[in-house]
Amino acid sequence: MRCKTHLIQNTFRNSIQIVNDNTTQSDKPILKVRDLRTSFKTGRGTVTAVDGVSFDLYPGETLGVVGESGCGKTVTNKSIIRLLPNRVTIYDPGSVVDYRGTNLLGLTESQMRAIRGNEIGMIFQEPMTALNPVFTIGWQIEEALQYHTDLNASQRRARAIEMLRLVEMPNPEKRIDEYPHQLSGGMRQRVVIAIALCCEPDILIADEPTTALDVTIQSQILRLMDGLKEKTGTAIILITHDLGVVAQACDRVIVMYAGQIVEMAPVRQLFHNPKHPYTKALLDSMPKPGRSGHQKRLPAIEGTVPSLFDLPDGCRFADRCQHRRDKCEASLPELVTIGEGTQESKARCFYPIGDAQAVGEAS
Amino acid sequence: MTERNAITSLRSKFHLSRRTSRTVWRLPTWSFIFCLLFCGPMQSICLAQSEVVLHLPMQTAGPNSLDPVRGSSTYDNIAASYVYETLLEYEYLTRPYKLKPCLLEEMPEVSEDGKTFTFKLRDDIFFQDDPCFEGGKGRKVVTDDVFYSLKRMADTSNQPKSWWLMADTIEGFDEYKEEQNEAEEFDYSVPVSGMVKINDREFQIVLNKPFYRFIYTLAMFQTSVLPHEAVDQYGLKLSRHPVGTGPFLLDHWETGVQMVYRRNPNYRDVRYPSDPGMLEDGTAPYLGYEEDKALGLYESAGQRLPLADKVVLTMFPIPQPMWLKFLNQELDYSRVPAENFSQAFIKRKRTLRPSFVEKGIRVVPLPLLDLIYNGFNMEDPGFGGYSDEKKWVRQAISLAIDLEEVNQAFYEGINLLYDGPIPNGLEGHPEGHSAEVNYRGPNLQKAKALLAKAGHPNGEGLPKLVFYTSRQPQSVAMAYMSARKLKKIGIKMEINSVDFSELSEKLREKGAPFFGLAWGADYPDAENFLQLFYGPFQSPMSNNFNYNRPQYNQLYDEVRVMPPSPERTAKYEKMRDMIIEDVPMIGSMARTRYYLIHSRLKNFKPEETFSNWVKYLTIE
Amino acid sequence: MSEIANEIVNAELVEEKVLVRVENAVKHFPKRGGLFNRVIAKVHALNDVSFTIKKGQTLGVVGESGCGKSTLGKVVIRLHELTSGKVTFDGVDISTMSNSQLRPIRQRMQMIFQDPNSSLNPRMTVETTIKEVIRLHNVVPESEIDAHVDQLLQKVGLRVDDKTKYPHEFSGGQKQRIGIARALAVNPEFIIADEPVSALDVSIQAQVLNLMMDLKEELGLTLLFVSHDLKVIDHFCDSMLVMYLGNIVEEMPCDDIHANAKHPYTRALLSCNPITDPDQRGELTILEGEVPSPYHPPAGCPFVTRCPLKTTKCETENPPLLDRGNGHRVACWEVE
Amino acid sequence: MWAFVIRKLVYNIPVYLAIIMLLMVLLRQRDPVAGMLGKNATEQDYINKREELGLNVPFFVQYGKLVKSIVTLDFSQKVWNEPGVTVGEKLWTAVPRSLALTVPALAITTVISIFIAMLSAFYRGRWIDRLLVFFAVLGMSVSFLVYIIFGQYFGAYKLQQWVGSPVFSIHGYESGIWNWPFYMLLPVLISVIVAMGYDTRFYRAVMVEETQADYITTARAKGAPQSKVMFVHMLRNAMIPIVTRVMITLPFLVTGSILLEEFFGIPGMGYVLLSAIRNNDFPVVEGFTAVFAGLFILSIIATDILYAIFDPRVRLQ
Amino acid sequence: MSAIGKMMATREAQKLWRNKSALLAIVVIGIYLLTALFVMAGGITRDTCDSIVGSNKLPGFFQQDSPEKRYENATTKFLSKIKRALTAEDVTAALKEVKLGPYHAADKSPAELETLVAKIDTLAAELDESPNLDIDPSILPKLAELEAAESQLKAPLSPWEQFVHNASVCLGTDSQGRSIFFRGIYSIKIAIQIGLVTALFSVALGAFLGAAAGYFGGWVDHVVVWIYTTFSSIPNLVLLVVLAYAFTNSAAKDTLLPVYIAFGATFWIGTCRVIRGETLKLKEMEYVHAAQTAGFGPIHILLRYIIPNTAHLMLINFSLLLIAAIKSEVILSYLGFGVKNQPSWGIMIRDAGNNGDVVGGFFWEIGFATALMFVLVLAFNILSDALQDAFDPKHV
Repeated sequence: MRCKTHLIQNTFRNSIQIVNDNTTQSDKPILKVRDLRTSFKTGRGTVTAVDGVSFDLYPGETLGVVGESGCGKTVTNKSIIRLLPNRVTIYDPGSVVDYRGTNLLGLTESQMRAIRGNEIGMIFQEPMTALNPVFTIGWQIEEALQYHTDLNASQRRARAIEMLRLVEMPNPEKRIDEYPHQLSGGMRQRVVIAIALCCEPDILIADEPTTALDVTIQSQILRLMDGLKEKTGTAIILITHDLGVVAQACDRVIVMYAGQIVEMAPVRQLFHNPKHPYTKALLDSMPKPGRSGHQKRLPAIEGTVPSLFDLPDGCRFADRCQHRRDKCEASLPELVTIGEGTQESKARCFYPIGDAQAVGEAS
Repeated sequence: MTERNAITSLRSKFHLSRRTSRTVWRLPTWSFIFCLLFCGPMQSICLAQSEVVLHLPMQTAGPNSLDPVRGSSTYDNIAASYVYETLLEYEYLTRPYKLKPCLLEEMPEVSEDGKTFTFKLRDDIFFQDDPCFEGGKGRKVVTDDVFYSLKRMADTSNQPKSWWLMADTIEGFDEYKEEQNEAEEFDYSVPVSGMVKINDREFQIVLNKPFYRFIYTLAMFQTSVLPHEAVDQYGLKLSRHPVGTGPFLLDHWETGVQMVYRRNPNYRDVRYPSDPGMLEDGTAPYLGYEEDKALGLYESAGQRLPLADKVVLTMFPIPQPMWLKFLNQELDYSRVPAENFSQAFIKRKRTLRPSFVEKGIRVVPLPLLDLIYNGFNMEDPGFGGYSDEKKWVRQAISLAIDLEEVNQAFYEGINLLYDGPIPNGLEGHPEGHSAEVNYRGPNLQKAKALLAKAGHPNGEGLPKLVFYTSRQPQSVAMAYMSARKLKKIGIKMEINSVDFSELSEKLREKGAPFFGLAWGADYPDAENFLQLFYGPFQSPMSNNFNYNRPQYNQLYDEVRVMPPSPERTAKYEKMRDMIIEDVPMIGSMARTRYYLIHSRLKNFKPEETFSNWVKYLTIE
Repeated sequence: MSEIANEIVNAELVEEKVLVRVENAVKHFPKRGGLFNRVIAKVHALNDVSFTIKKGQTLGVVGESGCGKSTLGKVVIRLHELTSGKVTFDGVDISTMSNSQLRPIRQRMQMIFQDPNSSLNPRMTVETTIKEVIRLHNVVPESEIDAHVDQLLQKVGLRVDDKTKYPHEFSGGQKQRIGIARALAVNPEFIIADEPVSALDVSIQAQVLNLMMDLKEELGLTLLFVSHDLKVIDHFCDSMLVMYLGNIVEEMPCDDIHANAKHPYTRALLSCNPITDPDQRGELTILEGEVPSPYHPPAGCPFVTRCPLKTTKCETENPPLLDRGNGHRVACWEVE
Repeated sequence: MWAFVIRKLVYNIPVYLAIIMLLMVLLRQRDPVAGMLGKNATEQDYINKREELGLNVPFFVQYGKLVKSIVTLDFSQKVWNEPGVTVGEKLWTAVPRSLALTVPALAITTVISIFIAMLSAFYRGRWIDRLLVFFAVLGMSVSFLVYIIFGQYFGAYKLQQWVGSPVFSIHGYESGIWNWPFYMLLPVLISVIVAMGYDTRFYRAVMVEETQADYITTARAKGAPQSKVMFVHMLRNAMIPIVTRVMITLPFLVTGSILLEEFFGIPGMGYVLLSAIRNNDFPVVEGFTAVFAGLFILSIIATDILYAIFDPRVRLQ
Repeated sequence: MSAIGKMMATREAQKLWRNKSALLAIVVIGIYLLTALFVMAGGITRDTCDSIVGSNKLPGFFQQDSPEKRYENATTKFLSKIKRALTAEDVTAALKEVKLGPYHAADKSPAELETLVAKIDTLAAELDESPNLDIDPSILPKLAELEAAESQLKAPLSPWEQFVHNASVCLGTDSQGRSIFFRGIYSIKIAIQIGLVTALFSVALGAFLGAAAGYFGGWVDHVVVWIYTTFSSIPNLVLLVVLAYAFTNSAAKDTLLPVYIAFGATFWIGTCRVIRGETLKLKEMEYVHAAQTAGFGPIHILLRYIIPNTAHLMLINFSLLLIAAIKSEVILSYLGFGVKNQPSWGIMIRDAGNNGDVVGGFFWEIGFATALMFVLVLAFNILSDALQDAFDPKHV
């Protein structure tokens, strides 16, 4: 079994290769999100959970979305696939989610249904509850096929078995007739992935797919997703709060804070050269392996995330930022491109780390 | 481009082709399907009009037992009288009541001393066809059947409710009862000295004394004649499976809901009474003849009975459905409950409201031989007793209670108030309904004065007056009304509303100091009311008051063997006044029943002292 | 010379003083069924577990969900009764004590819980929550209670004004601080922290870890720190227990776990833990398969179903936890 | 499964015995004999009657007798107030009539309520949901008795006057399937209206809970149309509480509805039972309660079994 | 109760306060409570409810009485009392006792009264000629004259008495001539009393047993489950009626105690079940573990940690049971085992139903009782809905 390690290493390398190819060939993005602004009607008034998010997703890449709970990462992605409760959700009229030239926000519910599961698949955080407990997993996979393909019953079953095999479910012919509760968490997550992928979507949105799993299972699932991306060419949006997962699995990363993107960068750049103080602080506050920091205080970010009901006028990170200056509290910085060449990154900061001086003085 | 190839390959493998958006079943479409569920088949009832069917109500959940010996309530009486017959019956239309032979050829011959009665049965009387008989054919009624039926009243295993009718009446019967009940098996074949069989059709009954009321007893449903075959065959089930000689057969009985009777095809030739015509001296042959004639009660004269082919008797424990069914023409008549009186009547004239008249509804009033009273237990240490003081206390209570108010509040003022125990229409009823000396309230001054005289000014020193009454909301409300009056003279009254069974228990134990009850006439003779106060009839027999005054008992012993005469009436009045003076009971009220009938119902002259008149009814 | 030696011995004695000793702890959760509701199966939550915690030491317990690490903590503080075995606290056997006997001991050992949202009684203010505990154990005289509470709150970094608030008015990190304050209110010597930071966001996690670190230093606490996150254990603890399916598979000091970890499971855990460096990605040991059901653990080594080193011996015999010196114990046939 | 059933049955034996005991003790607070004999009975009659009714023996002997007759399924005791009728006959005639009333009522109520509840849950928070919930609450706020009184007056009497021919019977009962709508539909509709409020609210709460479940999101993410989400995913899961509720209601079906039966003249069990209690007819009350309690316990067990059928997660132990 | 007080400060409570219909419901319930207090303080006594204020069944404002009715009113009730008093031995004393509703005999000499009575009798006799006054408009002046004479028999009412009298007949009277309005209002007290006592008792008992069963488990749990299974396996109707019967001969029979016991014995089961389930959940909450590790005894934990946290369920159950009690009272009263000796909505509805008032087109008694009950029950229904919304996050 140890030989697998080598194989995986290769896989990762390849995927990075592809991303690089895409970006250099300036392949057209498969999904363009522009100025996405999603609000909710609540008992205490309207609250804007996602505020002006824009990004592109290219075929075959894994885009990481990272941030703390409540920062808007899940809402962003549920907005894309329009799974938020209609009654309380307001999409800003200016928002655009452009999928292959169609604005998803403008589609009717039935048109959207043809997209969901078919063009865009989704994986959820809790494999324990994401599957319907009263149907067999085979039924649940076949159901998706039934909506989006013309396969007959036996073909659907064959396809479902095939999918289970694809997600490395042992003994799929037997397992297909089992109920979710008969499977372990990791196995259930595989089933959820199989459902998401059975119609071969162009985009796979994975919302914290490994948070509820143990580390040894987490690595299995991450490896599996990467392998599948390899085979199907699906673009993945990977939502997580775990920077370790991001480092392991993503090509590009979006860091969100209080409903906004604060930094967007290729993964290496983000980890080695974070521009936004929040990103930097987040990286620093992780316990590091090795003896250097053992039993020392961690450089924690003091304070708490501002409430979405009561956002500051200026930079939303300002009151926790060690580098804040007067300007930060006065006005909200834009998400601007910082850096050079292919290592291009964007940050929402007046004084980005590294060339903070320069920007700061220029202004 | 590699990833695109991968997709194509998979797709070709599984013939994947993307569907265009599907048409969806919208939710509202389901609602139609569910709505369809409601469209069940509706049908209307069609009544076969070829036969005459009477639809009559009964204001109760229904009779318990149709066995003449076991039954006790009025409702048992009514339901049994369709099927069973007695030796004598009352003439349907004649008033005052007049007995006539029913199973008998002629009225019994009474010997000089009034103790021996000689009977002769009709020759054409057969029991109803029933499987209990050989070949299922009803056999002829013979003397032994009469004796057998009477003897059943003595058999305690039958739990007879009416032994008091026979107690100390027929020669040797009491001894017979005692002997047979102590024996291992009750032997019906053992003769009773007072029951003398002459032949199969003729027999004599010898009494201990010339009890005048005996003749009435023979018209009461408890003495109905039934065959021993039915008892042998059905045992306890006889209660639900009557086999008699009457005009109707019980077709089926849905407990608590309905009883259906059919004409007895073998019923002997009995005819509707013929018009007697005005007497030669120009007077009516009986009270109310002109009215009967005008109402067309003689239109069916001479027709063979019963006039109806089928009778549907429906039970109504609650009034609303009965009212609705009556208004809806589904019932032929209905009693008007007192509470509803003013809805149906112009009170001033006691005539129906125009809205009812328009529907062709007619009203038939029936004053009842009723005694509604509140009784004292004369053996109660608190309020019983015969000393003057105790008497004054009771008189004071009587004076405090305002019966007129009760009458107005609960009976729309239609009840008749009178003094003493003898209702209107019987000998001994006080003239103008009011005795010369009486303690009818309200007269609080006098009441207070009497209380003070008795040594209890403002009720001091008197225990709580514990009153037992029925659970019926109306009775309870009445009790509270009286309690408020009594409070004014300082007497506290505690009210216990109990079921009739509990009340019976209390009375049997002599445990109810004060209680609300009513007595309806079994036969039209004041003796039936006066016996309620006869000492030897104390609880557990009919004397609930446990009233026991030697003079009274002596008078009663005298009157019960007297035929109607002015002397007897005088004695009745004397007894009445004793009761009024001693106040073992506070009263009295008699109800008037108002029957509403639809115009289609013919020959309707209701009666509650006897109940076998359904055979005369018919509809157009 | 002798003096020095003496001093060393003394120092060692002090240092080596064992506060908590767990011997052969076994905990089974029964599963009932059948005609007469008899026990038909058992979850082997703890399977013959023995270890000691020395005074002043911080012992980490790491393992995957369901491995019995939380049960271990709860057994030590008597939230669960042991099926067999013994727990000694400061030389006293507490595993058979009655509740009232236990009360003085409970003052000396406290617990910090995982979920800040459920670890505080929603119907009690912060003040009541803390005061109640202080009163129960008569930690300070009644007159000083208020001051004591204020002091505690300040110590865990909360505003004193907030003490009349209800738990829902606080954020997750603050709630965890309240939980810590409650545990500290009775001046305990020993604290069991059951995944105290795993429910918190990354930025908050660091705050709470720092706080616990400060308090540990300041109050000289002994800690049993339970977590599924090896990084946190590595960062925070002196030594650690690695548990798998109710068994301790390895115990070692945290000095350099990367170099010293011997057991294949520990090694797998180490490599599975995503490293926050995209350059190091992919150097993972992927463990195949799933954790076996705790109802039916494998006959031999519990790890046998997933172990890359397994031999036939592993399938039949459970390897003993052998001391490899320097406080390092490993349970594996294949490790020398 | 059989082990489960047997264990449950064994477990419920003490419950069953306690039910019988409790009932007998409560009933024997009253003396039935006096009422039956009437006031003219003698002391000897009284003793005879007690003997005949089996009340003269010590309580535990009576208890043992009753338990024995229940265990041997012997319902041949005599009804006290209706000579010659056995308890068994009484129950077997009355219960089917009650069932003819209660079973359709339950079925209609359940189907309509589930439908309305789904509609309501689907439009949760919108005016249609609020309206439906409001009507449910409105319906629940009026007394059953008022419904019956007015239902009979308007539904049977007035309707008949307006239509000109009988639509519903005012009062009365006849057996036979074709007579059912005429005699029973109105009472059934009344009880549906009464029960619908409760059921709708309950089912709505169930549905709302289900709509928030994660697997609903998964299904929607699959592209499942709303109808499939509601009628396949949601309903199947909601079946568990629905089945529980319906099963719990089942034993009560045999008790019938005393008010409806009395007003509409349906000779069902409720009617029989109430008059039996009023008349101290112990054998009827005891026999019926024994049957009811048995059904109740069986329905609890059946609920568990159905639970396991509808929910694959549940294993009968 | 302090737990409830504290709960009111929570987020859930704020959610409740924001719910406008719930606020309205609370206001309505408040009004009912105040009315009940007013009645309890003696504002309306039992005697007021039982006293006969007239035979006029229709409410005063509803329509003018028909001439027949007017004739009846003028010639029966009061007149007959006066007539009887005039024939008494001590006329003046008897006259003093004459009372009908608020009316007393006028302060006139017996001779004057006798003249008046004679006048009325003549007028009445003249009117009596007519077969139906309702369809004969020519009699109206004479009728007015009759009424005028009759009113002279009565002592004039003080403004307050007049007001009370108007109030008492404003919704008409029942079949016994008692004020529907006062009876209905008085019944609020009874309903609230029955509802509160029953619900409080059932919730307290159910919560205590449920919490104990859930928390201690083991044999305690078995016993509690055994008891409630036993109680719930007896048909509710049988249990209610048999329990109510058990009081027939006791001193408590005229009080509300039998009703309380009958309801209490059957109502606690649901609460017990719910609280037991919740306790099983709460028992595994970390704060309960925290309390255990702190060394608190089981009773302390039960009282401070478990039961307060089921307060929302208790509150919801309380309001549901209150509704159930008020509604069941009607059924029990209908069966004759409910409230005795004082008015209640159940009795009013039953009387109207039994008396065939509805058939006679007389909807006032049943209508008023139903309306009062409806509003209260509706308010509680809305409130319990709102409570459920507020406290059960899943319920939304």
